[in-house]
Amino acid sequence: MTDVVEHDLVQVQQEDFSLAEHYARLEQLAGNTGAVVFFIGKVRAESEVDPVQALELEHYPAMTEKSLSRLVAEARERWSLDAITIVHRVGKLAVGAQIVLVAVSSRHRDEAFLAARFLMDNLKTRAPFWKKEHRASGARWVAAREQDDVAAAQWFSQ
Amino acid sequence: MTDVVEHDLVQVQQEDFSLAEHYARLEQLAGNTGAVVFFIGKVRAESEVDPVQALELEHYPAMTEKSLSRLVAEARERWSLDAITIVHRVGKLAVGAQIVLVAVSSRHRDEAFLAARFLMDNLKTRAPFWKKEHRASGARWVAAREQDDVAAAQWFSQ
Amino acid sequence: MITVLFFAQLREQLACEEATLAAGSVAVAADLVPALIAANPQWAEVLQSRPWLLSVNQAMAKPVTTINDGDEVALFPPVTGG
Amino acid sequence: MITVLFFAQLREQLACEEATLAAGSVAVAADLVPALIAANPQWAEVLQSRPWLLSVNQAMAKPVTTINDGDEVALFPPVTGG
Repeated sequence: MTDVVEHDLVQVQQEDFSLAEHYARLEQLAGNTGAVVFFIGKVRAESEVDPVQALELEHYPAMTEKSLSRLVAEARERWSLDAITIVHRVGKLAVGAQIVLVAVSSRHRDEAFLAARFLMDNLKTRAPFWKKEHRASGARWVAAREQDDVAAAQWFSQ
Repeated sequence: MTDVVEHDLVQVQQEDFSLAEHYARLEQLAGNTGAVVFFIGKVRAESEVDPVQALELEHYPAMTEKSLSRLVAEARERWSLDAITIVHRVGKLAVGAQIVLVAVSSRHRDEAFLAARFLMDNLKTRAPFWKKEHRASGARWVAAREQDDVAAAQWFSQ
Repeated sequence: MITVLFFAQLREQLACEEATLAAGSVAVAADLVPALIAANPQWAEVLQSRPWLLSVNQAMAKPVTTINDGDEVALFPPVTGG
Repeated sequence: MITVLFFAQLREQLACEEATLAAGSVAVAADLVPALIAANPQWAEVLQSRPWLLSVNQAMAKPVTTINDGDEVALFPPVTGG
């Protein structure tokens, strides 16, 4: 648990997280908040034939919170935001389980939507997490999606 | 309460709503959902001098759910989505109160982010709600923001 | 008969929630404000003070949208929900 | 001494989580893979099979990033979190 600035929270944990609890945290911090955007990423079965049974999430502990805190700082440089939350789980997760939560509150909706999208796009390409899928047919590491690189790069092309 | 398609929910109500309950509804419907985006709009005080004390939301009941259901149908034409929720409150709301919830679940994050943004941008310009601010100095109807028209128009300019 | 509803500041400024117009007094949406003013001259100033949005049977209308006997029409300022 | 960490499929393919290199055997990030292969020839095939990402002291590095004695370096495949 790292308090990036007073109103920000970055957490990497095995345990599940509660959307309601993280919303309550933002509510307490609300200054003149008019907009809150949440993103939740979940484990997909992917296919009916040989579905994913579990996802294993490895990370680089010494680097993970540093990377996420850097993303939070970059978002704060770009937009005027009230509070930011990033929670990312590691370890073995079942299909349907929550993986990641990103929450941003701000005065108007534009900032909250853009910052949440920025954080997710960059988390996917710059934070040291790796996914391994377990299926009946065996286990394999998930390949990085080229689309994710494109999505992240567009934030820096202007 | 209108079920737009089996997985969609459009509600206009005076009562408050629970983010956790609406998330639970989406969880039950999750097919191969990998991404959930929530937007919550709240009543802002706006300024420290003569702050907003309450917001009164008027609507055109016979038209409201029709308009929102049309937006849901348009979002479904544009993106492949798992489930959509729109809840909008009417009546007198205190500062800090929740006004609107939009939730979208989908396979990948791109669709969920875009659809949530589309629904909010168009709700702000095409659904028959009007806000009246109550302050110590008196009451006044909120003027439409030109930015909202621009945000909504960009969805139709391509 | 055509039912005309007013909302928000327009409702307050006219001090009226609902009015009616005789069938045939309007053919398309663009006829509505002139017909309302003809029937209620005291509304002229408010109705001409700015452009109002208009719906016919609970759908946003354009100036050329047809209005038929029995339709529900509404006039209101730009919306500000969300 | 420089600590080198491996993650994900690279960790599995090398069957190694952590290795060390003598101080002075690398000057910049681009030297790391050649130095690892020189010290562990059996790793050549895996280390050369594709480009790996590299961090120095827990920050993403470029080929020109300096590596000093005592640094913690890591090699890993493109990240796939979120």
